[in-house]
Amino acid sequence: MNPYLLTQLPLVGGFIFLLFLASINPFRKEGASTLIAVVALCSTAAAIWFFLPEGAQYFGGAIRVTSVGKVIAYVCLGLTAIGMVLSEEYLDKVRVNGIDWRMVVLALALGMVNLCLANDIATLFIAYELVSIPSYVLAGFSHGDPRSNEAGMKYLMLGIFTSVLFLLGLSFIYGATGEIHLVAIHDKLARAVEAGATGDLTLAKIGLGFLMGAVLFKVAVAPFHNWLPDVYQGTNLASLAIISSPVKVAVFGMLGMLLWGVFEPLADLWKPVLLVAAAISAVLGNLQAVSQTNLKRLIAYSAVVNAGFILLGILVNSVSIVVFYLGSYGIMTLGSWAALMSMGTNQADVDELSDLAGMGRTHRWSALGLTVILLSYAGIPLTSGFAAKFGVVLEALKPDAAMPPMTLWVVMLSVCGGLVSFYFYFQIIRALWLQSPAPESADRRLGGSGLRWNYAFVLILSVVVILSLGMFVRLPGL
Amino acid sequence: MPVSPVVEITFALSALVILLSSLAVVLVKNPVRATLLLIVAFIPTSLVYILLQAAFVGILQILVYAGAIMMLFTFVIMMINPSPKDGESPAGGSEGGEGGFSGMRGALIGLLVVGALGALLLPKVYHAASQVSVAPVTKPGFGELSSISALLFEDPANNPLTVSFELISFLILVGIIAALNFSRRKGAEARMENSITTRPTEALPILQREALEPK
Amino acid sequence: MNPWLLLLIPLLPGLSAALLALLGGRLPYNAIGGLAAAAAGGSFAIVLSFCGAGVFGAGQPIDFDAGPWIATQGFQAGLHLHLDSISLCMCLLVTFFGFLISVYSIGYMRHDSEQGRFFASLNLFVASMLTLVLADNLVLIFLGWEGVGLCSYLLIGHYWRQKDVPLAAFRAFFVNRIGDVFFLLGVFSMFSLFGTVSLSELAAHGPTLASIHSGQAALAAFFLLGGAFAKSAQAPLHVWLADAMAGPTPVSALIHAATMVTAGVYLLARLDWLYAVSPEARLIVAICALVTLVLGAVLALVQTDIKKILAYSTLSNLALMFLALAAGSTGAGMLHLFGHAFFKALLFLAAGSVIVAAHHEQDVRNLRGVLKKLPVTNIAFLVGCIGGAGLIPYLAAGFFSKEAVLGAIEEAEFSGFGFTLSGRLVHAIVVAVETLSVVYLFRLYGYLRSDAIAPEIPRPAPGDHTPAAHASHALHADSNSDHHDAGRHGGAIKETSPAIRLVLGILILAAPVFGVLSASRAFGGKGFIWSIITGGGAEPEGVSLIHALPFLIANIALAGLVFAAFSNTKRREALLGRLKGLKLGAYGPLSRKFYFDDLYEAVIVVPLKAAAYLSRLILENVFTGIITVTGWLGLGLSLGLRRLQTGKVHQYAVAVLLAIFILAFYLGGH
Amino acid sequence: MSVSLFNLPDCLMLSLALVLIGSYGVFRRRSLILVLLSIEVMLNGVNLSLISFNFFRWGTVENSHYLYMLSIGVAAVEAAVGLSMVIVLFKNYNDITRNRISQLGERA
Repeated sequence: MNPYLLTQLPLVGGFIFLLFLASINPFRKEGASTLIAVVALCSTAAAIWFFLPEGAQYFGGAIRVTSVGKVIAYVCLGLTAIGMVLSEEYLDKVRVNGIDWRMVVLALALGMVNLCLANDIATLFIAYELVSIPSYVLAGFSHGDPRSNEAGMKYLMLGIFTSVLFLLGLSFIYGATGEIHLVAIHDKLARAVEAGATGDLTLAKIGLGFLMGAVLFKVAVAPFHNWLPDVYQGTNLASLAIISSPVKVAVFGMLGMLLWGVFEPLADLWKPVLLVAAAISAVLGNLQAVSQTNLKRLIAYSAVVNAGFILLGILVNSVSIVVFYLGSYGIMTLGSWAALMSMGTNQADVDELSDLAGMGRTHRWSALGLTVILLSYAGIPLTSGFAAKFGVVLEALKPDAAMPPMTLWVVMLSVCGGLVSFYFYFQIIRALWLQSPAPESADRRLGGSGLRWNYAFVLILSVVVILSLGMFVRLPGL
Repeated sequence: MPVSPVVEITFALSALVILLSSLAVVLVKNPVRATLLLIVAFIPTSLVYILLQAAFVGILQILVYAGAIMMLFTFVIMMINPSPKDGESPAGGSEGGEGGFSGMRGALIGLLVVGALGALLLPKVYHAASQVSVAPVTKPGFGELSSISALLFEDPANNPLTVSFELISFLILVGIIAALNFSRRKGAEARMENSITTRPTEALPILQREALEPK
Repeated sequence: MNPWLLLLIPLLPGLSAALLALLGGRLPYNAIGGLAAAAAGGSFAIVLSFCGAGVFGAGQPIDFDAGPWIATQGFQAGLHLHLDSISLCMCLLVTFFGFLISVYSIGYMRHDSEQGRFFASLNLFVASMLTLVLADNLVLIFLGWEGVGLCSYLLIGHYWRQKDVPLAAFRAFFVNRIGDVFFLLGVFSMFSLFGTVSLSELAAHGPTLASIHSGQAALAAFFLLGGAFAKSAQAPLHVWLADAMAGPTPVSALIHAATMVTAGVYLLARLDWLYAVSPEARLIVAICALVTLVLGAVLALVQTDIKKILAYSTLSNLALMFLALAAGSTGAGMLHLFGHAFFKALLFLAAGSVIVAAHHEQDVRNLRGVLKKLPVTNIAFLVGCIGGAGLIPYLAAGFFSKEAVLGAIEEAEFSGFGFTLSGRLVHAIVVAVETLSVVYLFRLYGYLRSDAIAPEIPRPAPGDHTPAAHASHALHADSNSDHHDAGRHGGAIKETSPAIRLVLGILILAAPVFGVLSASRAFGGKGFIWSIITGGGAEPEGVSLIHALPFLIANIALAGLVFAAFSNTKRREALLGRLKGLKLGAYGPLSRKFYFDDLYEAVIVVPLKAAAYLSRLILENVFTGIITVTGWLGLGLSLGLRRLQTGKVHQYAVAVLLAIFILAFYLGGH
Repeated sequence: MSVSLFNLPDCLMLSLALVLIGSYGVFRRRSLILVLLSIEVMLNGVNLSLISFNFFRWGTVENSHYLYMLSIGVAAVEAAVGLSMVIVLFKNYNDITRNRISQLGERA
């Protein structure tokens, strides 16, 4: 059997198993389906580890296994599994059908794995769509909730609007090179740049513009980020955990691999684009977040800021830094959702900043975990957030990094933006620890002060990962 | 290889029809009519595909696109809006009192943006494409069913399309699950009574008002 | 021996400290103290197990290198522990006293409300001190150095609810920070000069290099000296030690008498080769130590707070150690360090027993005759006083060590900056001052054994935290009494906890053991400890028993006289009346601690306060204004920019399309 | 070269024009169904460019043809998901204009 299909088998099998499970009526399915999904995700990762040698190609070159792709696939699968654990009780609480939800997430995971390993335009496109469309579905999953309706619809509208442009970009690139294998496209482009073939090159560049624009939209970098806060605000937390963490990691991984693996001959062109996008992200994300009081929107803006940093990391072509950043960012995000989930009650999630007031007393451990995570977001030393940002900045400022001329200013802008971001992260910390809860919300919280195991697990995991990555990992260049 | 004038004229006419009916799709008020106009645009498109030696694609365009997907649209529009009245219908046309791009001002802004973008990009693309434009060289049997079927079905264990089709099958499954999930009325009704995930705040004035009003 | 065990020595108390800090509030009291004592005891056991490993004397040192800690291209500082004869002795000392005093504290702190914090800090202190002692490089030493400073601060401030205590803690911390800056500068200059901070490498290659660059070496030596002086409370930086007595008494015994304050001495002992090549540094050490010696002894004479008398005596004894080091005799300095630890810890612990028994009264005038009711404490105090005064050889822990120091000083010559200080002169001064130590110690003992029991010992009601109680204590001149938990005992004066008595008993026995072990050859001893410390180095000639006898007899007589004078109320009143006529104590330099505090007030505190006031003015009126305006601008900008998020999906679509098309246009245009 | 209509640049112009027309529809249509329909117009243009590239320039393998198949598959799924969301909106609010999905956002 083709070893590549072997890696798809757990996800496919899990999907089908869940499908059967859904039809068995008298059965408590929440825990079982979580278990199945987690096992499927983990065994996919194991299968990738065992069966896919590096550099192997499958299906006539449609799939090419690279070390970067594998690492990003592991990160994505791991984050998805954690998100799955996180959803265990919450979905019940928001009355979402858990099995449906998990099937969608498994399909999404399938898309992510293939996105990381795709090597031709067709596979890339389909995998990209298999990451995108389930995301829209997840965003709108709580279909009785007006906000979720809006988030799903908005995400879907803008998403398919840009994925059409994505396809347009692919079409132009295909038209300019005539190749569908990404490696071959890279070679063609390199030859075209050498030969100075203007017509083809122009077409390829325009195609690259559409392609990049669509992907930058998907990762919500600044001028393309306007959908993100709205979608975050409307989506339920479990779906958000998937959308905001593994999906983002996968698409960022794809962006990096595309830019450096395929469009590397055009690097002089797209480097300034990334730089400008990073700069705008730093400015706009931070400034829009400063006066924000809605927690999900706040974290959305911080996602924009972090996306800017990741772009800088991609720009310097440091795989280790980018993977480190993505991993730590993913786990941080999951941890923050876990904290918010554990603080909510059966009636309502925590939503506004003021809802967090006094949580340091009523939900001590969640608040503590959230504090560590926020410190990491803010980039306080000893946390992985700091290590990642510091690593990116160091790499970008290396004299031999071949960066565009304005890099120094952008880096300074990003760092200053980091200072601004202290303000809103510490607003949250202040609300947690220093404010007393409003009287009517105090009795609202009396019920749920125990920390469920899955939230506790994810919180502890993320705090441990944050601190251990922050303290013990030595990145090259640090 | 000079292009035969029949081909040219067919192409020109088809392009005209495509453009006009597409424009009509985005302009007419009646949604059913817009859907039908899109189908009208698809027929000359498939004609162009046939000119481009993609007969199979042209057939797919009619069968799948016009026949199935557009039916989906028509069906939904019919279901939602059995008696369309312009301006008032929920599925209605392009006019509206909401701020932003509505009314004349909206039309102007939209035209300006689209026009500017077209003016920016179209000449560039045209120029670049004409630089690389050569007379088409196609292999014998290009676009014919036998050739495509060879491409699609040859050596499935090693065919580049295997993965794509695996993935698209899952995509369709996701679509089905989503549709199933969204159609669960029970959940939807239960949730409408006390909105659970998020509390309505002042950000949603319209919703609050409507939630209070009996329908 | 397994070198890994070395790591366990500081780790054990460190882990226990972490555990106590986390769980301190939840554990029952005996578990807290028991854990702390067990950790220190475990450490002690490990150290004991190393005694048989042939490290002593000129034996082979044991190294444990846990890999790099801070490593850059040019700079290496490893987690490298090094156990040689001196550090083994220090470890023994630290863990032995750490263990005993932890046990003692179980009795002493029984009624405290913050035991968790106390024992956590105590264990952390032991861990830091052991790190300091075992570290092979200056950076790791600095870690321990900061750690002990921090714990000292925490423990001095233990009774933070009392009025002057936070200030005292802060003062200790501040002076130590000054020293730390010097220490760091010293480390930097050592690194720039020698290219390494590893003590063993420095000792191997240092001397030759240092003799070439003697100027730079002297500079490094000066800087390190600053650090050592602050930690060991030597002359210009000594002001914190007396205030540090605000902490609980076991802390004073462990930190401010037996171990931490000797860190400076230890540091200089480790770097003795550096001072061997810079006579200027040695001269400065000698002068400062001499000043401290006199200062401490004289101030101890007039103090009335039982702990402060002992604190000034500590000052004086530390100076003695520094003098020995300045004289070039590391062995004598270290020997006195150990001897001092034994008798001073005993004295402090006995004083602690007195204080607990007397319901946290610390003024000796109010403690008259207390010892009569406390038999064990009485013996302990007597043995301690004899040890401190060096009265009876073999019995007194301090006799032979002082003898060694005096011998070393007599042979030495201090010169530098074109100035020479004769060893004999210094010797004479030291001998004179040492007689003072007899006086102040037996004055104290006299008070405590006085014929009449003072009626003034307060017996506040249980749970007394009223201002009235504070006021009654404030009557006694700068009393930093431990009356935080006063009054829980109630009733008459009697021996308190069995833990306290046990520890006192052990130390009473330990003092003569040390006395015998340290006996020099001239007195028929083997010089056992001396040979361990110096690795079999030549013992100084020292006076023989015959020569010392007149002095001894004179000292004993003096002690008897002083005791007789102070233990009898009539005689004491008469003597004090006569002294009062001289107006020495009331207004003179003595009551103002030789104006050191005033000097610091004028030179450091006032300008700092002025600068702070000025900065506050500027900050409040200018910078705050700027910051406020910037904040408003930022918020305004943010509110404005947030309006971009209209929530309208078609506007988003326009924005996205515009951005993507512009991107495509830009890319296509090149 | 004689003036000819049926060539690569013209086909590309046609397809880009369709993309722009479709995006105009996305901006302007109030009904979400019609927005989805406008996106189909755009997709139609993109498909046209795919096929014409294949024919005019790389006429040896029908790569675009299966890309087209994939793309209409994706279009079908997108339409299904989008329309089912529209139906949810309609069931919940009896309203499928874009007002319905313009409520979240900053009301600073």
